[in-house]
Amino acid sequence: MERIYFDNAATTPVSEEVFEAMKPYFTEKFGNPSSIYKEAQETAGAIAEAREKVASIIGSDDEREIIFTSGGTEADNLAIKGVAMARKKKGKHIITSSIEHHAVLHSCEYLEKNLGFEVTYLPVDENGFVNPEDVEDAIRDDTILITIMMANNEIGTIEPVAEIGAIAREHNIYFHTDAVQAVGKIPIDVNEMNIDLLSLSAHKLNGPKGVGALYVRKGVKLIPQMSGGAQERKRRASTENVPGIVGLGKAAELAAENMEEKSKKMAEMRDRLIEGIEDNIDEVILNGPRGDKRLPGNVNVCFRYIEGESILLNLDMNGVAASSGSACTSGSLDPSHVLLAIGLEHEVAHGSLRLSLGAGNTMEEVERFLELIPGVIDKLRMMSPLYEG
Amino acid sequence: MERIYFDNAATTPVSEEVFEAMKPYFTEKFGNPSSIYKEAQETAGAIAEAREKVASIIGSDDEREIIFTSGGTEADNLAIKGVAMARKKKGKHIITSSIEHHAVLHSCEYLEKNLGFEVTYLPVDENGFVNPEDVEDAIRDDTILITIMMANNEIGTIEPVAEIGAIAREHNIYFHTDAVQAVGKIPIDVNEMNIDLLSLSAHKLNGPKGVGALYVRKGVKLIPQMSGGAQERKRRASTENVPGIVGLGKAAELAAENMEEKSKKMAEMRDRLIEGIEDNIDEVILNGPRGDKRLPGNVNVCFRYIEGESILLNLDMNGVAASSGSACTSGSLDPSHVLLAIGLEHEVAHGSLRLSLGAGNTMEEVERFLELIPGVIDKLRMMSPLYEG
Amino acid sequence: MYSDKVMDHFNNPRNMGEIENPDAVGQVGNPVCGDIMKIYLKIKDNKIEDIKFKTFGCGAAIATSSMVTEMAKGKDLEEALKISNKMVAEKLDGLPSEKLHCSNLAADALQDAINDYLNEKDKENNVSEESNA
Amino acid sequence: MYSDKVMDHFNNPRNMGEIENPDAVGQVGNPVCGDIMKIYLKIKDNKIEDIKFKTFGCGAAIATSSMVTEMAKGKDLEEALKISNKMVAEKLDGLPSEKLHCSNLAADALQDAINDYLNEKDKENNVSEESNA
Ligand SMILES: Cc1ncc(COP(=O)(O)O)c(C=O)c1O
Ligand SMILES: Cc1ncc(COP(=O)(O)O)c(C=O)c1O
Repeated sequence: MERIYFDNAATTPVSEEVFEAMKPYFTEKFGNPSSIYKEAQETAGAIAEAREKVASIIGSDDEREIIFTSGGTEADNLAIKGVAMARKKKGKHIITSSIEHHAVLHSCEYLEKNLGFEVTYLPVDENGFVNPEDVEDAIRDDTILITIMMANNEIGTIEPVAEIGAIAREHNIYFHTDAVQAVGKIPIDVNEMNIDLLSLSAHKLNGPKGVGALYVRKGVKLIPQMSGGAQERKRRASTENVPGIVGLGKAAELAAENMEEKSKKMAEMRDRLIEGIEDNIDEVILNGPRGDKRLPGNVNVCFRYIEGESILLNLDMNGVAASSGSACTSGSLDPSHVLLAIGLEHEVAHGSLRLSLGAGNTMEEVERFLELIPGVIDKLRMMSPLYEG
Repeated sequence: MERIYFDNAATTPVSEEVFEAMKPYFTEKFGNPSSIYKEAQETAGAIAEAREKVASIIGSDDEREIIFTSGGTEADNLAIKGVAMARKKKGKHIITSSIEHHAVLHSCEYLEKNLGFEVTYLPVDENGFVNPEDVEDAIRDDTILITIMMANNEIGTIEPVAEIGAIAREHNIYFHTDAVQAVGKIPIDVNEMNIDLLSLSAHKLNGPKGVGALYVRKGVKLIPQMSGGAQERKRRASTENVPGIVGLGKAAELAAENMEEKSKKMAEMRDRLIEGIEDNIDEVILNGPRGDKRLPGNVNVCFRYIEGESILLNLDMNGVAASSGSACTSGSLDPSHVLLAIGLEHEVAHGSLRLSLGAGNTMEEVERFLELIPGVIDKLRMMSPLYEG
Repeated sequence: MYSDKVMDHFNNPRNMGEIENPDAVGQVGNPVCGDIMKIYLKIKDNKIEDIKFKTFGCGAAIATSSMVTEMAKGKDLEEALKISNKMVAEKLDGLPSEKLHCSNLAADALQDAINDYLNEKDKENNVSEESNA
Repeated sequence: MYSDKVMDHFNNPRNMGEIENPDAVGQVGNPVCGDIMKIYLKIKDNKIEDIKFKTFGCGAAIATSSMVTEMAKGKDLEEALKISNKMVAEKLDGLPSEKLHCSNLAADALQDAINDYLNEKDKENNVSEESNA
């Protein structure tokens, strides 16, 4: 039986087309794009092309606004630390939410610990939404940056970034959004949404691991966090990862094609999964909102009385790859900070399961999954001292 | 006529074997190594194997001492900023040299500007050597880090790192060395040489661009510079660049095979190049030392009265890829800081040419180059108002 | 990540379930931490005649629970008390380092159950002594 | 990086060399910056009869030098004085942005040469006027 890969929010396979686009840049077209000879000019050209493609899928018409990085994490780090260091004379206060990815949260903590910044971590409601009014209320005279993610990686909540962007613009505060999970899934326009900085990562959209990008609106200053050579207009040093960048460009281009249609199909599978789980298993909690404000590929549920890692292991033995916000898989003692932030109790949060759909999934896989999940849950609940049956 | 690639210090092609090793990790074995299912375990295993290979070529027997990064630049940044931030309560003084790569120099400047550190930039002699006595003399009570490169990327000088390492150890100061140009070319043993931190980069040794590593001796503390997830034992966040890491591992393994023999062959080509240039062109200056203390693949000369970029353009038209420390190719108004540091006048430094040999070069190419270089130099000198003929 | 032995015990747990009218019950962990292990004992002539477990927790928690029941079954109480978490982990061909301290508590649950039994017996003895007095 | 036109002028520079006994010489730049352009003029009836250049510098410096000589040759001095660095760059189908300000100085060298000539003539005229007086 073919395995079912339902962990596309963790990473995705490189698509064949993307790999074909990257291939020449390993052994043949290998020149360092900073040099001036023929071998270099062909890679410099390839990077320029990729830059335009990436700019275009987020609505930027100036490819110089794109800085290539080593991934979503570096993009988040550069945006937050870079802006903070550049604006620290103006103020040392940052606003973010309590359900951001660790790349954002730990960048904020780094600024708190090493550079004396203050950070406000806004709460979210039971579906994971940040309230734009809370953002406005949190603004102080010394607020220099607001960073709120576009869509949450665990529970799929799509945040009201356009509204938050407008508030930020009105107060002359830079607005960064971590769009790693959103790019290629929902429409994005940095101008309409008043976004000043935006992070994305190639391996979440069938591009390669180890490459991402930060959009930086023209005129927004930041202190480079990778110090060294003059690459990326002196904003990000290090020899360019040419095949990676080419792969990101191609992946962006492909993701943009028929995005609406593809997302609609994914949403159908998502809704069927939710329905099938809720209909056949009792004491299930859906985490995150229903409908349009949920990422089309995201399902996140808690099964009471059992623990997430054991669900994952059982699913793996049954041929399904998925993930959980249980403490055991997060590498800490607490379960996911996102699940706790939406108000779940620890013991419930331990039993979470995230299914994230991707380009390769089919409705047949969804049905196959729905066949097997009740048995897995049942087996574990039979073992659980918390379950009364 | 086949082109001649003499810019292996800038970057190298990925070798076929390395590419073959990487290939399965794009479209097939693509799992996120942090997960627990089958798809993830195979990538986690591949990373573990690469880690051992990288540790082994620098003489470490504990693969946990290797942190994978996005390249040499990030390794330098993490070593310098990471140690500085971790030890800043002990002191805020760093010792380095004036001929380090910009990744080191600009990391030091970042600490000066943003965190109040003081940095001593040691001079070098006319061949680019740092004097270990100067290092010892520069040590203060608040010195927390010494960072001196193992081999210079422009002029090939191999620094006395073992002696510097011994001094650092004696004074209980951490010692970092940027070995990006040295790894795979000369023998390295982090234990014998008393090295606490060492940077390397895959694309300099026929591995892929966008991946590198930092060796961190067990017990050496550093503050992560890429804030986020728990990857790399919480020392470097971001989803691992699995194919890149596998490629680095393979490249390291291959570089270690018959290293001595390969380096000897390269040194023969190097010496023939130097001899051929000196014999056939007048008013030439060799930059960097002769013999064993020079990287086996490095040639760097200045041709008086002419400018480097125009040499490169002419060579390119003649089918040769090379580099220069001229201002025009460095992106700044001044020529290479390395050439100035060894005492060259600006006008001489502008006329530099670096030839750097790699695995693919042959003596036949060397001879072909020696045939054509005098004509190029002649042509440009005829145009020069500085040349008296 | 897990050894084959762990996966075997996780997948086919031995002695899973409850004992009706057990002679003793032991429990460690709490739901907040994500691990609860409950051990039920049937004891006869100072020997563990039957043993069952129920566990809420990760793969390591379930496998160690299963393993400890297998190790304890049929042993007399003194011997069973000597079973340590470390021994359980070794019998499973090891556990990932990050699991060694959080989910490796099954021996504690067993000890808790045995102590529960011995305390009860003590009390009974005390009661009989008292009535004898 | 460079346009085909730039590469053509770089590779086959027009009017490269010196003029013996020139009527005027102009020079801009200095070796510290890595660019020196020297322009030699032969002038007859207020027209640039012959023009040559010598240049120490990068590709852009050499190509602009070559181009400016081509543009100036045969022109009368007033016209030649109107040639700007910008016009030279445009005639070359543009230059990389980072080169626009450092290596695009050939028109300055030409103007320097023409002004040199005009100053000399002024002096001569003054001398003749003086001797006339
Ligand atoms: C929302 C979000 N931000 C940032 C990241 C980090 O991206 P990367 O792993 O490419 O560094 C991820 C994924 O891991 C993510 O889901
Ligand atoms: C000595 C030295 N250090 C650091 C680097 C930076 O490496 P990377 O381009 O992989 O970031 C290089 C090469 O560019 C180098 O030669």
